[in-house]
Amino acid sequence: MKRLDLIFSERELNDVLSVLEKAEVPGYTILKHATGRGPERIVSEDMEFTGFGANAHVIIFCEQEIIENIRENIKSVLNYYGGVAFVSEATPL
Amino acid sequence: MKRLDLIFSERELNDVLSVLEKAEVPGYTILKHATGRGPERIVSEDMEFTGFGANAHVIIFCEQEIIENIRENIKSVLNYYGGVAFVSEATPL
Amino acid sequence: MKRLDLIFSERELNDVLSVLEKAEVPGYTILKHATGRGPERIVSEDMEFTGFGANAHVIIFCEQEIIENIRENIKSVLNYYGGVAFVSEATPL
Amino acid sequence: MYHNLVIQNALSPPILFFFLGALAYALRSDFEIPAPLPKLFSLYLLLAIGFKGGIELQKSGFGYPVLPTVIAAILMSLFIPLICFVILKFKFDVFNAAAISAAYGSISAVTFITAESFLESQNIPFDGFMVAALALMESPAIIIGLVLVKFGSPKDRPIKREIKWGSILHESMLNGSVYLLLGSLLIGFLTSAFDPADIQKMEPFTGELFYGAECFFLLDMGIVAAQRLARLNKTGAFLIMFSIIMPIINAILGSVVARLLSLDPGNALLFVVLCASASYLAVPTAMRMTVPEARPSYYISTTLGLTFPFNIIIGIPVYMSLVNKMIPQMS
Amino acid sequence: MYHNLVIQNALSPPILFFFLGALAYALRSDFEIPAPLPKLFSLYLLLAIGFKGGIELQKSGFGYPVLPTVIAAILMSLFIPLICFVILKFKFDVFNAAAISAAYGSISAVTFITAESFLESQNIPFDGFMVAALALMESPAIIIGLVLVKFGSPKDRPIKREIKWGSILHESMLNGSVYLLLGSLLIGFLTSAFDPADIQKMEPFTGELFYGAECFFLLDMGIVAAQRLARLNKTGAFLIMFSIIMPIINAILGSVVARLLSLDPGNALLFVVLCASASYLAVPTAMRMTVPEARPSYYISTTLGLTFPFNIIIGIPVYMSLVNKMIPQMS
Amino acid sequence: MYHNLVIQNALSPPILFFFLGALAYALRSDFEIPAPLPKLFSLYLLLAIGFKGGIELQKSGFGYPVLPTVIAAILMSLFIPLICFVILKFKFDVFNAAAISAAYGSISAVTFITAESFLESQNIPFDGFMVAALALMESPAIIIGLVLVKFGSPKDRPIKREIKWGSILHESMLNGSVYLLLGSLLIGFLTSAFDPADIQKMEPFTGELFYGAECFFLLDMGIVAAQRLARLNKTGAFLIMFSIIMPIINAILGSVVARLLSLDPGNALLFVVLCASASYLAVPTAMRMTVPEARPSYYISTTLGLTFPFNIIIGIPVYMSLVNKMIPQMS
Ligand SMILES: Nc1ncnc2c1ncn2[C@@H]1O[C@H](COP(=O)(O)O)[C@@H](O)[C@H]1O
Ligand SMILES: Nc1ncnc2c1ncn2[C@@H]1O[C@H](COP(=O)(O)O)[C@@H](O)[C@H]1O
Ligand SMILES: Nc1ncnc2c1ncn2[C@@H]1O[C@H](COP(=O)(O)O)[C@@H](O)[C@H]1O
Ligand code: NA
Ligand code: NA
Ligand code: NA
Repeated sequence: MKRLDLIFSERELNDVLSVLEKAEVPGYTILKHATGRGPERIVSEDMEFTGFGANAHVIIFCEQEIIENIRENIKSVLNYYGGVAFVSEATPL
Repeated sequence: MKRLDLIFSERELNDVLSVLEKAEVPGYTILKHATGRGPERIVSEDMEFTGFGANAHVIIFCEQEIIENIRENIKSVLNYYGGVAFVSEATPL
Repeated sequence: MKRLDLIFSERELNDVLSVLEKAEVPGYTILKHATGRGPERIVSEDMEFTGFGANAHVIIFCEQEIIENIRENIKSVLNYYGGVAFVSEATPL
Repeated sequence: MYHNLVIQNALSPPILFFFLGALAYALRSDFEIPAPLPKLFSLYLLLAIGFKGGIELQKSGFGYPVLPTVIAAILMSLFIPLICFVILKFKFDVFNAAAISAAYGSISAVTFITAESFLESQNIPFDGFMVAALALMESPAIIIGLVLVKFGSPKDRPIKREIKWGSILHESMLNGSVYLLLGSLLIGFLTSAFDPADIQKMEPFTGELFYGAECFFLLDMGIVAAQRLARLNKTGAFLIMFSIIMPIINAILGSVVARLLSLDPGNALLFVVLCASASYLAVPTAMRMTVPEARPSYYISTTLGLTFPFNIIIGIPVYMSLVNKMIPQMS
Repeated sequence: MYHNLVIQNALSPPILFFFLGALAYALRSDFEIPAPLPKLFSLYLLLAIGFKGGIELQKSGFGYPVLPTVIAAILMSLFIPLICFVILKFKFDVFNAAAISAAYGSISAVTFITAESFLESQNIPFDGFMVAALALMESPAIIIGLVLVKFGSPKDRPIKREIKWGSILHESMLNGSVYLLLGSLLIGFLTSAFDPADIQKMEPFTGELFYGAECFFLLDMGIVAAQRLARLNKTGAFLIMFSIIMPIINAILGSVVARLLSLDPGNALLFVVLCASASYLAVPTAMRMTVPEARPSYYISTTLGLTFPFNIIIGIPVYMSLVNKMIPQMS
Repeated sequence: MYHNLVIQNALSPPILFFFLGALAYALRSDFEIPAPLPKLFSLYLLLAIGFKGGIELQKSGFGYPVLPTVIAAILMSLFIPLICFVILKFKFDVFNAAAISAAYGSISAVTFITAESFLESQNIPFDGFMVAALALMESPAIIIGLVLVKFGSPKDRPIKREIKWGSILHESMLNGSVYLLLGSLLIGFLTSAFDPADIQKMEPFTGELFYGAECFFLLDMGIVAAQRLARLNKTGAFLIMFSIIMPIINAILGSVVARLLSLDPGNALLFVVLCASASYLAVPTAMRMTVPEARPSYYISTTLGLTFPFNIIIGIPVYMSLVNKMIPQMS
């Protein structure tokens, strides 16, 4: 199985989740309040109280097949607003 | 070495930690306040104030051997209450 | 590409980030408020209000080359204050 | 009269803030109160009502009407789940029926607080000892829920899910919110008995701030309730009707008992509200632990998404009219 | 006179706490206020000024000077971005110029609050209805910013970035902080109209606590502003000068309008402060969504790192002197 | 007399809430106060005592007994670690001995606050300037701790762990909690001097709310202390005895000095409490940075798990009796 890590602004969370739901992922986990830096932007903690939103880290364990299904839609969201997506191997315990 | 990712309800945290301690894992890291969806349940943020508990994401870096030792006990907790466990490869820096 | 996971006390966050910046990593993500146990110390939630600091979990997706560049500096910080660092494989989506 | 009270209630700040929260969800505003801030207000409200209740309890003592009322409340929290169970068994398995029943036998502290604010707005007196009833209705409901599971499904369950009475008692008495409420009640009681001079030093925190904090918390509850309400359609029409009609039935039962106890109108309303309200704090947590077969979405979404808003918006004023009819006032 | 007011302002608790926060960053102290605690105070302040403003608005009604002032404020929030845009276009592309312009057309609630505290310290009366102006200046500024993008860059944008008016209106009216402010204003209004007895129960929360909470929040704002200021050097000298000079220009414009409206000195100062202040809440959020081409560091770092501290430390007392000169007092 | 005071103290709300928290842990209740809510109360308490202390300090000026008392306090925070070090060196290496010694030379703000509440309950007057002593005892203790490391282990340490005096001064003066306390003290002082009218606007926040917030925070401290106490058995009998006996020795020393300074009973108690209490905020943080060889569980678990509860529950009333014996009252 695969592990997909998505990191992007909390404000796009609903968009990303609906992509995931449409592709019928078996599940996902969300860690909010992540901060960080990408090639262009710094996301700091004070973005939370300004309503700007920090980052969300979303983890999905799923089959390769599902990864293929969501690839385009996820990429289009991340390209527009920023964020990263990486795939790695994972085996159920 | 291996990396073990466990995601389950915060309320089972003590149970899981005592399994880990018994197997003498070298260490672990806990990220609380994770939300998410599994095959059956949605875990949302409001579960925190109701006392219901959000999810915990526990990461363990350890040898394959230890993974074998904890497999059965972890699985029995996760099967009863829900949650996921995945193993992947990791190399010390 | 590689995925680098660093886990260490929040109090060393600035030191670690400046190592990363110097090595010109393409980006990084920080998850604060992690707790856990290492070979010697327990880090619990109450360390936050005492100012002692919980752990930070820093994730970096980057090329092997950059990993080489930061290896020594990161190790020297982690050896002094404690903490762990693991590398694994990751492919951009 | 009905009408009038409902509108007066709907235009009070707590309910208006509740609407504001619910509307934020309905209009898809990005307004939110991030965790753990709701928890702060939830802890604060439990601590404050417990503390104030303890002071009042010490003043009133344990004679009539305190003890009879508290005992009656406990009995109601045992009896109501039985009725619920009978009704729910038509549609649900033992596990779900028992878990939902336990929730309706128990209480909602915020509904209680809102009822108190309503009474204050209406200048109707009530007694602080009612908080003791509130605090003592959670545990029995949890226990009866588990008894129903035990005797309803002796053979279905795998052995390892055998109910351990120790852990049930533990879960029912030491659940975080029950513990804080009972503990603060005791502290209020002891302070009032041995250190009354310090009570007024607590007053700005537990007393003066209370109403505003209640409004703030209801703002969050509005968002949460609306989210839950939106998911309710998946639970089916039966459960939706149940979560409106059952509180009304329980309210009627409660008003009969209140009359038998000859409670004053204010206390009677609070008693009725305790019967009519359903738990989304202690009971769900306990059920999750001990009856994992039951679906949380059933017992949380109904109590939080429908019964709670129904009670605070429409229920309280309607129950007041009911109480006014049942209990003829002297004046 | 100038001098004197600046020093008096600088020695008031809110500004001193702001300095304390800024100094913590400058001295690299590890002092911090962890998330989401700043959010708690931010939500609280919006709720409280909205609620109090609503009560005052209900008392004052909508006659003169309320309606003309509010309309003038809305017009200013449409007009100021146009001037800003013309100036900014010398150095920036359409996207960045429009986003920064929108921020300066909008307002900063904390600057407004600090101005109110200043007026209270100086015993200068002002009216609660000014909060309505505050609440109504965010949305138009957002919309005009997007209009500028639309007409400034008809061909540059890929089709999928076409502006959807629906989502713009949504973003501008239902942005979390705008929503809470407007909602609380409405609740204050309704409460004052229909349930005035409950107002004083809110007072300890929304009234008495306010000043202390403001100080606590400014402590955090000091840290944040200093962080942003430290990053400002990357944005270039033009933007740095802009973020000091533009507020002054806007203040002068505002004081002319305030004079035309014949506002009292207190209200005139608040009006001027609304014009001079720039948004770091609603506007950045909206711009991030709808004009992702613009660099957040431009419009956040200027408003938060320079315009905000300039306004609360030096601007407010200087604007007061300006108002005193423009608007001859009777006394 | 002893007895009586201990019981009176144990039945006051702050201590009762502390017990409630500790009991939650002991009974394995799932009651908890999630981070960062304890931090909110911790920040609030430091800000409020600092601010109030600054006001009092401005009123009292720097004459007798202010300056002598503050200087004596600073000397005690340098002297106490030396005694501790001598004792601890029997069992521990230089690093651990120095770190623990520094903690006992420093102070616990919450113990101080609890002592103030105790004095208020007993109607014993005390002076606000004692807060200045509190604020000035953390940094010297940190420095002396590091001096002990430096001269105790000149050769053991690898070169890169050479102590950098710059970073030590930085850590000791700019540690988050020291910084907030000193900063708020200064702000209180300045406000009282230049803007006294605004003090009463802070009063509901820094004054009225204080007692309740203290209780809430002690509730959390109860949980934390119990957790730490549970881990204490691993540190051995020597350290357990040390963490009870050392505060008593320090209290006796403190009472002698208080007598020499001819302090009033109230101030004398506060002075004694400063000597007897041990730091779990600034010192551990500084030690972690500069003496990573020392085990945090030693210096945190003792101060938080044993010395702190001992002081607030038994210490304060016992020290009061001691003070009453040492300092003959007039009346
Ligand atoms: N190379 C990277 N490694 C880890 N996290 C990253 C990386 N690049 C970006 N991120 C995360 O993704 C967020 C959005 O990135 P971006 O919008 O591309 O600047 C950043 O704030 C980081 O939290
Ligand atoms: N496929 C998955 N990928 C990532 N996280 C998952 C997945 N399935 C379940 N989870 C997480 O595990 C939690 C418990 O899952 P469950 O009890 O199986 O519904 C969920 O709330 C998610 O946070
Ligand atoms: N084997 C491990 N697996 C996961 N996390 C670990 C491991 N060892 C240490 N950690 C994390 O790293 C932090 C610091 O470790 P240390 O300073 O080595 O005790 C711990 O508090 C844990 O959060
Ligand atoms: Na009930
Ligand atoms: Na403006
Ligand atoms: Na001491």
